[in-house]
Amino acid sequence: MTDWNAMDDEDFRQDVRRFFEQKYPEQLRYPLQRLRWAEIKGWYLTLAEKGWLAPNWPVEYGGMGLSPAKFLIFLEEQERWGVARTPDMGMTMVGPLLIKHGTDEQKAYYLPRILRGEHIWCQGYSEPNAGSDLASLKTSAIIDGDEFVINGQKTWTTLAQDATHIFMLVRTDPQSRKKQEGISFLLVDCASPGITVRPIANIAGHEEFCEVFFDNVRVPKENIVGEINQGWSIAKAMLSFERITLGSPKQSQYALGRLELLAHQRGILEDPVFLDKFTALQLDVADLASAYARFADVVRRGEALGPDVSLLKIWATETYARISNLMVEAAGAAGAMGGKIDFGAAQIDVLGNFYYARPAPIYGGTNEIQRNIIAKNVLGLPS
Amino acid sequence: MTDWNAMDDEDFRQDVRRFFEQKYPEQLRYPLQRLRWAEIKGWYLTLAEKGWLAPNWPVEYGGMGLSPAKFLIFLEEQERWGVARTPDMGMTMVGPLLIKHGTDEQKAYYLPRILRGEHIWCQGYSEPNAGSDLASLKTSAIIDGDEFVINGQKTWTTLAQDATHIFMLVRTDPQSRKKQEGISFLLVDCASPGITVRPIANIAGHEEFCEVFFDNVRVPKENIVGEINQGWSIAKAMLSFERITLGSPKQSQYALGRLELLAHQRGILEDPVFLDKFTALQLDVADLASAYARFADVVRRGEALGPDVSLLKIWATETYARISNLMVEAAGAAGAMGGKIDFGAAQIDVLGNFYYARPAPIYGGTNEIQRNIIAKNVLGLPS
Amino acid sequence: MNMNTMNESHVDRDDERRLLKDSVRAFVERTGGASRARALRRCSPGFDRSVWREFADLGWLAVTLPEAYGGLNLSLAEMAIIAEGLGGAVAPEPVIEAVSLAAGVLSHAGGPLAEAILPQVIAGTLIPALAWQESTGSYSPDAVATKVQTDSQGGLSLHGVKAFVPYAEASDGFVVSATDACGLVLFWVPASAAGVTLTHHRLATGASVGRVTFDHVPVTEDNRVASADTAARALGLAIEEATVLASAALVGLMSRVLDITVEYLKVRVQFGRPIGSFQALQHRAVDLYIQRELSNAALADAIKELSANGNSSSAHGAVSRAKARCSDAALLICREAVQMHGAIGFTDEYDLGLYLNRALVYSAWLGNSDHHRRRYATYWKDRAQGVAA
Amino acid sequence: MNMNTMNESHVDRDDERRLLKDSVRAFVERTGGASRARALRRCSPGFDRSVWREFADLGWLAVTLPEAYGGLNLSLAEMAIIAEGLGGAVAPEPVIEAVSLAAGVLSHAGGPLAEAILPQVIAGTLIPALAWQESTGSYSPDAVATKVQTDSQGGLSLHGVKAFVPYAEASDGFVVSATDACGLVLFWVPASAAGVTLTHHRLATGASVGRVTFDHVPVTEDNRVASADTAARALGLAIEEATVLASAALVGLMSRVLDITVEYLKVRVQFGRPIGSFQALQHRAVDLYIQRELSNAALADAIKELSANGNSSSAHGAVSRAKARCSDAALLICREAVQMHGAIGFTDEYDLGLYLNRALVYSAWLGNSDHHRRRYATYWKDRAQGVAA
Repeated sequence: MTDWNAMDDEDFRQDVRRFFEQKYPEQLRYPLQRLRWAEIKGWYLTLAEKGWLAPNWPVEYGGMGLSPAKFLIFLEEQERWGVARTPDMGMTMVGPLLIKHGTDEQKAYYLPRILRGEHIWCQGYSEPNAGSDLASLKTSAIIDGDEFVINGQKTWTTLAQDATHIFMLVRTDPQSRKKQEGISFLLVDCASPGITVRPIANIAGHEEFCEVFFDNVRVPKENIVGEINQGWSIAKAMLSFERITLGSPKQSQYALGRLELLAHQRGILEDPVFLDKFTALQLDVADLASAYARFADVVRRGEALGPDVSLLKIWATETYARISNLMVEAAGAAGAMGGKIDFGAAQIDVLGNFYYARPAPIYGGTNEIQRNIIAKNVLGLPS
Repeated sequence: MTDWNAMDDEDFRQDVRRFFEQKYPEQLRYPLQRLRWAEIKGWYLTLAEKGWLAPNWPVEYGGMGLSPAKFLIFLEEQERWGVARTPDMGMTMVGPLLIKHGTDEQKAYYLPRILRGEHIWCQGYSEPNAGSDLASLKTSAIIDGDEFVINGQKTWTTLAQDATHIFMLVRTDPQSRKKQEGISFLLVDCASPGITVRPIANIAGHEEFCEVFFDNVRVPKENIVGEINQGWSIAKAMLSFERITLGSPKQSQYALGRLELLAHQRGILEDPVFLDKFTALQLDVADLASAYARFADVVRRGEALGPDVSLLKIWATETYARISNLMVEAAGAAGAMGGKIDFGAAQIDVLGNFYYARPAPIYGGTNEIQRNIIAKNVLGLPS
Repeated sequence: MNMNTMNESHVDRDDERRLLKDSVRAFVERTGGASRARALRRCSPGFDRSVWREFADLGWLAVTLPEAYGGLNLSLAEMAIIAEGLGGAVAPEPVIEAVSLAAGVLSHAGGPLAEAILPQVIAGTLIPALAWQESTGSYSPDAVATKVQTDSQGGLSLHGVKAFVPYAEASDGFVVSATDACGLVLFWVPASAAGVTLTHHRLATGASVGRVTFDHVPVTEDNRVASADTAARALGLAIEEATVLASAALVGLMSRVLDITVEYLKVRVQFGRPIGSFQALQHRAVDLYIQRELSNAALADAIKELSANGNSSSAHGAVSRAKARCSDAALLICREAVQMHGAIGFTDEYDLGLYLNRALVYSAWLGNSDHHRRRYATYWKDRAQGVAA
Repeated sequence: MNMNTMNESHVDRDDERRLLKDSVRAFVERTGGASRARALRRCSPGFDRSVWREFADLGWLAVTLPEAYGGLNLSLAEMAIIAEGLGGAVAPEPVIEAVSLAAGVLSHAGGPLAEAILPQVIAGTLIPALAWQESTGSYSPDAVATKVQTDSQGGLSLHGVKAFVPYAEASDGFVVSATDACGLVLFWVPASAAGVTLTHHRLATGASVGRVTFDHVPVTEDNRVASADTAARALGLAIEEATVLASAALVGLMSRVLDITVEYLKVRVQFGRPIGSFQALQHRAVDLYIQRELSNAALADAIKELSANGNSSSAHGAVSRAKARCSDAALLICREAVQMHGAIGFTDEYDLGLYLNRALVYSAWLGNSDHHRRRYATYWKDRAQGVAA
């Protein structure tokens, strides 16, 4: 078995790059939307076969066991080549969760099934009245004999229609004094009776989110992760790494490249007014990439990220939105046309970028929440 | 005596315009800062002699008795010609206040002295800890026999060093339940023992503001205006007209003209990038002028202005600030030079505009307060 | 209110306009507002022909057309009220596109074709489209590659490709701009003419926009709407008017989006408080409100200027000012509305997406804010030079 | 820390830099920070010569100069630490202007004049100034109208007017750019030379900036610093370095202003609450913080690129990126700081004005953000063409 961490960084990068370039399907590069299971399944299984599905899991659980530094290289190459996200909640969330907090039985049962592509997980956090204020969630799980009985509703569950399992936060103690207490972490089979999944189309016409309804869904007691009523602190600890991936400059860099191509095709790249706006965005992206690299160094050194990492998510998503706005403007009369549009030799999906830039400042903790975090935990401003 | 209101609007406008053009000192046109008494006294007395000091006071009190429509024409011509504000608190605030709420004795004593240029008034509202939160003012006035005894401090008092009198809000009932209650309106002679005036220089180097200290200052009881502890509602009612004058487009129009001249002299008026920014500001100013005209129509019809007038102050002051920012940028290497700078044939005070644009969003109720007003009283958003 | 009776009444103009506004609002409420747009999108022809007939009955298709053709000869201000009201309900019927723009060109050009076609437009039985832009997307009426060719027998034919023709698939005929040896000409070509082919593209709203190919389409002098200066004037004025009406539609839709958003801020509770009590959101909402008010002001000026001074450079300036402000404001308000709603604002089943898409369409149509800022600068430079000269 | 001992120590580079940072901070705290700037402004020469000598003793005037001239031969990164620290205290001494820019040109050019002058600069006994810009304000080193003329006897003289020379009144001599028959040349002219006259203008900070007239100033070959490519390279590189250091000073001052403002938001109470608890102000403060962090990131890249790649187009790109970001961010943060303070922020006795003025000076100096965005675009286009070729 290869000890990846022993490899020279550059050699490792070349290996990863070669694999992506050779094996990743060309037509799936840089998708604007999340791909459905039917589209991405082949790639998922290719990764599984290679043993590369779970780069940052320890080797003993079937992962690559990459150090933070190597894992970042892996992610960078993935983004560089425009490799789509798989339904990766099993790898990014459930695996690390179980490795840290799971019982031996849970690990033995679930982890291999994730790596075989047998279990596809989705995340049941948000509820209709618990969005930014996630801790106010109401979906209840009441112990009845050897089982929890779940009632309630989750929403904005990404690709639940493709998932076989859902890991979710539920309220197990409705009497708790603080809303953050009394929340537990449950693993649930989506085939359980009483679960209904309703896809929600977004404004781009894709069914990326779902509502998931729970009507007396019975789940074995041993499906709890960690202690009862301790789910909130577990969930919170898992969010830290997400904040740096949401702040990656790659999306903006890719969009900037499309914008450049569009402007070139329309003959306005040399137009001084356009060029000035474009240059300002180039600088925004370059500075983002540079700030990102500084945080990535922290991860690479194996240190914990501070609350200041929230600035990446704010700047990355708002920069992407500005780029997509300029793309609409630069398209001129074609700026309202849906789908891929012919600009001379190039086909560009102007509105696709515009639409996908919309939710970016919302998901993963809205930018308002991120600003609150910096105001309180970095600047020390009072509540 | 001329019945101005009977005149045709255009004839009236021509009369006013002619007077300003003939009599107003050329070197005092469009001053960036407020003029000191020594500079503006001559013009003040010219206006007094003409009987035009108090355009909107009723004729019986020595004013011109202009209707709202005619008064707006008067103001428009004043702004068009760049006529400076005189120390006009006597005319704009004290006069209307006394005419509405004053005793016969107060009217008989004060009004003629204002019109003769004998009494120059300043406004004592703000305190070090009562800025945006004006109603939390603490300067106390305690009745002792036939007098009030004032102790405390006012600040940001414009041109107090030139004033003979100050009209001020004081706390006469420290026990009142709500902070807005227990406030009274007093007229005070600045020559009273115990008053100290300390001018404060601003970042442009001018002493426009003062601190005014009150140390056992004794004021006759009859110097109160209105009922005791009713000062807040009187003061509030007086602010409504201020909000439209603070929203006038004239300052921005003038600054835009200077910016155009600067750009012309520097040869960048045809530069597409500059021109694009300049055009955006032209549109901002044109739309401001148009919105202003809609509110002016309300005044002209003699109707009360709603809370939506706050939008003018926000947009006017922030547009002026943006123009002054672009002026600094357009000046290039000369953008950090103080005072008037030679740009070919023209002399332009780049930083003067930049400095004077700074406090504009602050005074007359900060733009944050104005936004709160619109949020609550126009959009009906909850507290 | 049926507008056909409007001329005869003796109420004053303000009251008339208030009644018209109420009438549009009543229609919108009765017919279900945005839900109608939702039901009709991505279908062909993308709007409701029975509603179109209702518009005809209400007189809305006749507002600005001259009495000579059976029109009401009312002003642009009345038409703007209709555009704003329909914009607020994202009504999909191409009133501005077919009536104000395409029929507007015929009306300004006058002549036998106007006499023949406009009464049918007013009756709602014929829907015209204007085919003027080429695939470069230029907004200059002079940038015409489409040609009228004369064959050896003196027969005429029209040859070229027109792009960005809204609702081309629903149109009964096209007013086509082209050039012949003498300059700009306008021809009327029935959609069914030989050599006319359409390809469609979907706009953000789901409505179709056509690319119309005229492949040596035979025409006669009877098809000629106008030539040279008359053609340029008619085309230019109708485009200005349609631009103002698109601005009015944008004002209508941004107002509705602002209302929806403010309402959501009041009722949506997070952290135990309505989110509209959070000051950061309040101030953002206020900034949107200010943009709406500025849009209103700019629109009113454009209506006034264009009504008073026709195809003048000061009118062009005012029109560009309005279109630039309204386009930017509508897009800003829609984008911010999505942000302030959170995830629900991004769902297809919530109405915001319909408004956002309409804002995209009308802000791009007839020139986006970038285009109109540049045009304003040209107008301003011309004026400055005129003053200097 | 006395930097003269720095080369000899064995602590690693990061520790060295931390020590240097502490040393600058200690100096600033000991000498009263912004109050010193307040006391010295609008006086001549606008800074403290005894502090200048102290800088010399600390080795701060020797940091980037080569050991051959008695310098420490440390990197731009060390100098940036000093610039950032002094910027945070609005220290008025012209370290960047005289040492990094003017002496920097001499150092990069080398030769007998460098040998003669630089040791005096390092000792703090001679203050040079660079006179390179003309009154047009162009930032192109080639845009030179000043000429070296040869009279009939072969005698040389310098003729022209140089503008925007910071601290000219305090300078002992000028490095002057001019052209002769062969192109760009650099001459050293003592301030006392016949034919040299100064006029002053006050900058926003109160410091003076000079316009230096060279009226047929006789020079000899001994005055020649460099010619042609050597001159262009020395001038170009020193300007890039000074631009990065001005960016570092801007980072220092914006950080201090952000600190002052955040502190004020915590202690200023209105409506019974610290104003820093109002969410609208919190979010504005966060946006300023983000700009500061981006400035930090851009600055670090520029230091790295310029140190690694010298006078290359990728270094130019990184330098322009840093100067554009830092200039905009510093001005934004200062302007917003004034707004968030309310009236007190506009008073002369509060320190903010000192920082705002310094931000104005350093953001305009060596090209404002508009200039550097345009230069970045040029760099990027060149690179894109290079890639295509």
